[in-house]
Amino acid sequence: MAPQQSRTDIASVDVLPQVRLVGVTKRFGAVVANNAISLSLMPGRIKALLGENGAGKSTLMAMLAGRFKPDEGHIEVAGRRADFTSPREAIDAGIGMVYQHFMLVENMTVAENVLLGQEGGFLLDPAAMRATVSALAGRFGLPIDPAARVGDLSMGERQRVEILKLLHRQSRVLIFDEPTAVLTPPEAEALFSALRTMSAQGKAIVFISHKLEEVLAVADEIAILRRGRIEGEFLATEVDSPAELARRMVGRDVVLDIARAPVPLGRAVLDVRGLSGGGLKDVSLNLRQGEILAVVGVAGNGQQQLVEVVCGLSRPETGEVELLGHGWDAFSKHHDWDGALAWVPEDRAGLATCRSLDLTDNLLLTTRQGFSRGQWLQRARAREAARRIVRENNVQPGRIGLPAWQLSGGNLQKFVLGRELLRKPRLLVAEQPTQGLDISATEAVWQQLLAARADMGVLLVTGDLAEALALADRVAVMFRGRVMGQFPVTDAAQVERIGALMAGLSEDAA
Amino acid sequence: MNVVIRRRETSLGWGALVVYLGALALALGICAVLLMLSGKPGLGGLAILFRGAFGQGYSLLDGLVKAIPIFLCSLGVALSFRMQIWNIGAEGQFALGAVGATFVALALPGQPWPVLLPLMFLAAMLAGGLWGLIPAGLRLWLGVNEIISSLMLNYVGILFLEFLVFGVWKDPGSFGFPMTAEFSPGGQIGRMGPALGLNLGKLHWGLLACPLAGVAYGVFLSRTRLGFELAACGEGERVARYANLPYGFLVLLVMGLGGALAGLAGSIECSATLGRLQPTVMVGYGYTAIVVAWLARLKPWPIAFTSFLLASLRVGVEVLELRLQIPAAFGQIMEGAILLCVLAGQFFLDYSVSVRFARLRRADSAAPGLEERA
Amino acid sequence: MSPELIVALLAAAVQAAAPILFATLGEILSEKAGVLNLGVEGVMAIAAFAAFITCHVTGSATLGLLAGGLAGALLCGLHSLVCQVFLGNQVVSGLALTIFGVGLSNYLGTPYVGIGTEGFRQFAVPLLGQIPVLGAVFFRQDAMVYLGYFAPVAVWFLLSRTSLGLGLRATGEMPAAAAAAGLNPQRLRAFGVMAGGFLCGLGGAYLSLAHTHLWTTGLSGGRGWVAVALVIFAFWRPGRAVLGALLFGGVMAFQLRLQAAGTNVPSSLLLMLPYALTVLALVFSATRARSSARKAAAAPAALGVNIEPEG
Amino acid sequence: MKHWMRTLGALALTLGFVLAGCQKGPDKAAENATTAGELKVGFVYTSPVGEAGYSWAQDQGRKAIEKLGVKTEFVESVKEGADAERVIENMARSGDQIIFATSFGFMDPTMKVAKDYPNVKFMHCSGFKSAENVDNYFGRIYQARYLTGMVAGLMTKTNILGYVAAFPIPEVIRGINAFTLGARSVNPKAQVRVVWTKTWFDPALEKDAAISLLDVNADVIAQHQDSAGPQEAAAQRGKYCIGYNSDMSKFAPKAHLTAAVWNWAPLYESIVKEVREGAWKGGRSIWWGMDKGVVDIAPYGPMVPKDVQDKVNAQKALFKKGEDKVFVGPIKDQAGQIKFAAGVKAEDKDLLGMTWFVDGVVGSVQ
Repeated sequence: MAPQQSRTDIASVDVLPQVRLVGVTKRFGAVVANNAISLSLMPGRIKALLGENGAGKSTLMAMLAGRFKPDEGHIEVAGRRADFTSPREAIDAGIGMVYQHFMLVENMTVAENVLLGQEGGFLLDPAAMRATVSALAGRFGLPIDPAARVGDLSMGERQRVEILKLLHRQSRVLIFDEPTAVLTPPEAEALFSALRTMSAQGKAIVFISHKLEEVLAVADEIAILRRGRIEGEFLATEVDSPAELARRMVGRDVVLDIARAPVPLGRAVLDVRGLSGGGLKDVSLNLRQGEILAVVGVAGNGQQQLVEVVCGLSRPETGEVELLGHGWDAFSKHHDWDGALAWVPEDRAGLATCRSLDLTDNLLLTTRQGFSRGQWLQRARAREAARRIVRENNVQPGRIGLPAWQLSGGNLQKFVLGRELLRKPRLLVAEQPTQGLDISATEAVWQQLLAARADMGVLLVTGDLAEALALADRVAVMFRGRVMGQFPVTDAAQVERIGALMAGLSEDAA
Repeated sequence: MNVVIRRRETSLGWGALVVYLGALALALGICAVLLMLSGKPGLGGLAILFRGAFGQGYSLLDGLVKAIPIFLCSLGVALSFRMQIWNIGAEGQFALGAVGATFVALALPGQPWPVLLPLMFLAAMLAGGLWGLIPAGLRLWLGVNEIISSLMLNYVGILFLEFLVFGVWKDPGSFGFPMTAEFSPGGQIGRMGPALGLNLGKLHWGLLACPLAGVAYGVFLSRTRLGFELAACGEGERVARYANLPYGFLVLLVMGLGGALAGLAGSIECSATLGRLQPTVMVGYGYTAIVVAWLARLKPWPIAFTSFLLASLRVGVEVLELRLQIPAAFGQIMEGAILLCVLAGQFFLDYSVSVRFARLRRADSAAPGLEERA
Repeated sequence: MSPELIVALLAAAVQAAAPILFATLGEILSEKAGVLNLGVEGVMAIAAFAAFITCHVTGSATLGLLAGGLAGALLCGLHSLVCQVFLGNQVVSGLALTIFGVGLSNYLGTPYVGIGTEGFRQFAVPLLGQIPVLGAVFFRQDAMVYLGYFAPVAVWFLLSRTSLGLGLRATGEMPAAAAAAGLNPQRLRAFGVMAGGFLCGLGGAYLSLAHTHLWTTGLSGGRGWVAVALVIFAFWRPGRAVLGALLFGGVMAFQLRLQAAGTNVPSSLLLMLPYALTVLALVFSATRARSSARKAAAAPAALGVNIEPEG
Repeated sequence: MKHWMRTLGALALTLGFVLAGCQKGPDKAAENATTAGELKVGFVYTSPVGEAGYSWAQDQGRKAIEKLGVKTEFVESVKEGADAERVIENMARSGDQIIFATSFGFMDPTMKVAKDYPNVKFMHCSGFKSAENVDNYFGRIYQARYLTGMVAGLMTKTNILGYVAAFPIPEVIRGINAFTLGARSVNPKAQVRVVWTKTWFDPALEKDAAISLLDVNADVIAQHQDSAGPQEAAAQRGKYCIGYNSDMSKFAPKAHLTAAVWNWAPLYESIVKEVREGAWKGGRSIWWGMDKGVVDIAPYGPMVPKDVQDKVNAQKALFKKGEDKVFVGPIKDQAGQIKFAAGVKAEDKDLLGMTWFVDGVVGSVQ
């Protein structure tokens, strides 16, 4: 996965840039999301845009895609100034985006999605549309059934649809926003080779990511974005290790190794035996107080179903689930599971909290039992507890009267975790706890989780291998509803194989 | 020029009052224009309207009397709106409540009021509540859209009332006209005036149900667990499942309680103002209640105030009809226009709008969290 | 029942179905674009009046029809304004529209109550009208019913065979995707709502121009609400909308004929039939939508969700 | 805390209004009423006046008394419930000395208001209650119905007559019975089919109801509602129809045989005269018939042959003379039960409470 070396130096390029950003600034109120950014996107080159969440990548791309207008500065396309007033104009100028959350209509076919807005006439001919898309897919080596409903496709296939959309529009600049987040390693590999193919055909490609290895694997050039500014731009060949890249990205050395003092193991808190149905196949797991079990895998391989069963949302079809020594039925009927099990879901803004409720009410959301006498709610006590959580976990801004939506992702997550731990559960289920958080928030959340495991077992569901390896005592890899392997993180040989297991390659094949 | 729209972080405070008054003024302005278009004095018409609605003690009392059923129904629908359950069926629940109360009143003639009235209310709330539970159950277990089912059940409920009044319950002494026998005195809610020695017009003791229901509503929502859970459910079924909220139970609860409140309104209306059951008891309070609930943003005090306001405007429109020979539909137009204008105006409560001209920038307040949405 | 009676019943069902069909198709357009419009009842009322007064003044039924459609589109433009620009709740705005529309038509129309107008008359289509049974049921109707035969096809064609329709559907499912594809979802929604309003308006115009041939208040009589219900029953498909409208029209015609035939069932119970049936139809389609694996029976994903403004 | 202050403020304001109002007392306006020299009369209608129909017919009566130099006002589309009470009270307060409440549903509200305004004279139409200052009044429209029934019975070829009925109340049932008796007096084979619409005014539904009757081979359609929907239907099918309330021939010139029509002017003029002369009394039931000119039938359509006209006119002449033999036995009900034995004349209270169909009517009575 070494970066390709056959490229010319940035400075020596005298080709006209496909797109040039000239001193672009964008403010949201007092927040400067992009500060005087200048960038050149060259045909035939892959530029990685590296930055933490909140660094301003999405804003920058939204301006390129014509969704926002810059407050200062401007964008040039092929040397001519372009002031986009709508996405349409950006598309017409040859700029195409593949968004992190696919902009695909699930209820329409592949062909319809690809040709949306580009039908080339008022009347549609479904057969001709399918043929067009088939031909296009064939030309770029991206096989897909044009008549399939997008909602029935896998994430990798959906991404292919997104790429086909851009190719059909003959976009000259292709922007990929965190494209690998939803892909398995083999799918990601396929994507990278597609990127190289397109780049070889003269497309300018922008690759946004915070995953260092990937950036090093595909990019020709790397630009680092921090706090709305370009903090450095260099050739991929100039960097020799992910660690160095990480240092350049955050401006200080990352604590890649977090201190993890061993904790004595206690009683079993979760015992899953032969759980099948609802997308799961013969899943067996166990978890004891004092340890963190990381369930890793690409999103959509049964983690969601597993969490729903453990958290009592869906009844296990076959197999046994024992929580704190009780059977699933007994445990979920007892309403005191609230005290024993806590769940930090992936969707912290839409599920774990109610956006319009204030922090006190959001505290009550899952801890009503503790703050009520009979049917009467004890708001004063809840306010006190909310204040304590805010203080102890450094939740900013520290006002408990604010509605949840005014908190940034990291602060919200700290609050949610504090809330769930308040109940002193014996089993904590944490899904993607640091997704989209910046380094400092990630660190804080990691510390919270590590400290928590002294009193409980933690089931950590994550797609981030680094996180799993940093926190977990043991790792379970899931693929298509099956647990492909389960082993302690100290087992170096097994850890090596995690990528393969995530891709569904079993031992003999590997 | 560049229009920037942003979600507000802090409530507008007193500015909200300005927004509401502005919206109201706009709606009334539209009405005045309409009056002028039909060759009547526009502002003069509005003056007559307001004198008719608020100008005299009796008109205020009339408004108050009319506000009673609207207020009760409105509390009922507001309860379910809080959960994003769209109960449009207050009208039918009102009808069933009237039917339930009448059943008791006809079955137990001659009982003293301390026995009869509570039983009538109970039966009314039960009947209205059960009627409300039908769309709730259909939604929960079969996924039937409650807007439509509750609305269709309005027609069914009203026709059921008619079926009874034109059929088995028809008073033999009414010469075959569609009305039940008059309730015995114990089944009729009396007027307040005589007992208090004041001249209170048509104001009746049913008024007492309003503060009772209103306070119960407020306390329930702000002080109890179920009330809190209900508000949290407004964020959607997924959140409810996550937070282990009894979503299904709450849907049944709000629809049942909403139906019970509408039913109560129905029983009060037929016991206090008609003294018997007649098809004419149905005058559309159930629909007005929806308007009121939304104008008042589902809060109890504003619901009380808005119920009174709309009821009074209706009273005022009657005077307007009489003085200027305006069609009765004017009241509907006014209600619709007020609702549309306030709905549009509420935008300014939740969003700030700033117009920026080229080169001229105004630093707005910060909007953290925006990065995530962008 | 005698065969003639059945033919007459079916012909009456077709006629009763026509206004509901137009309104249902209109609501389908609006909902496919992602906007729930509960104002159909009010839109039909206004359109019925606009159509009547235009026909009354100009003497032209065609102009009346157009006026009805335009009035419908205009009133729905108000809905569009409240929901799209001012981000008002679609359910409430729709209700307000109903109240406002019914009120306005009653207010403007009161002086004209009872006045007749020529409008559209029934005529037999040459040849087709002579076909036994079918001819009597389908081809001895008025021009608007014939128009009604084309309307579902036109709506289907618009939605699935034109780029505009594709954009509309995308907007109703995922406005962001439509925007990313360079379409203007706000404009598409406004189009969907107003074109839908035009169709609802035709439904309203039918009532005054072809059904009663005279103006009166309260012409829409709950048909708008039935149309909203039938959209769900129809799974948002024009073809099934025809089925639903015919079913409802059929029951409406049937209960009257049951009375005419001399039944002893109280009329209140018979009048309940259409509404009770609508609820049953909803239950039926809800269970169908649940059991069928196909997602096609589901509502447009972004239905009822307003498009929030960006930075 | 702010919102608390706001709501409290609003509450205080409201209370202030109410209290201020209570002190004035509601009877002040009523006193003005008696001081006014000119006679002022109010009319309460249940539907829009429009171009035809019940309220239109009532309004013709109002216009007639206006010519006597009386000041009149009216409110249309008044809902028959608690709202009516307020409208009537408003009229009483504003100084109307006579108030005509023209629909049955206004009966209880009228009685309630009458109690509070003893100086105002109330006239309630089509009900059965009266008081010191309340008369009830109506017209014997069934006489006109009987005549239209004769026309229908003579004109029908299928012997099936359709009747689009409004609400199953005695007034409507009486009309259907009179119509049936009239038809069978000249055509014993005639039967009358009834469809209830439960509406006073819904042209679409009423037209559909008429069509359903035409579908079962009825060839003359009679109706009780205000709308011309049934007339439309009959004209469209080339069948005959009979109007109600007023001459409806303009809606269906080729189909309209005749109509049972109201003519309130004589009655209202007489009431105004009584009041002016101080001869008005409460507690009466004024029920005028064809002899006083309150009811009549509309001019025959051109398709009604001379011999039919003659037959009907002969009967009409009897009514004009005050000979009312519509409900004189033997009259059987639908089940064949004798309701009035031969020679027995139904009393007015039997007519007021009529809830059964006579023999010859097909359909449910509710």
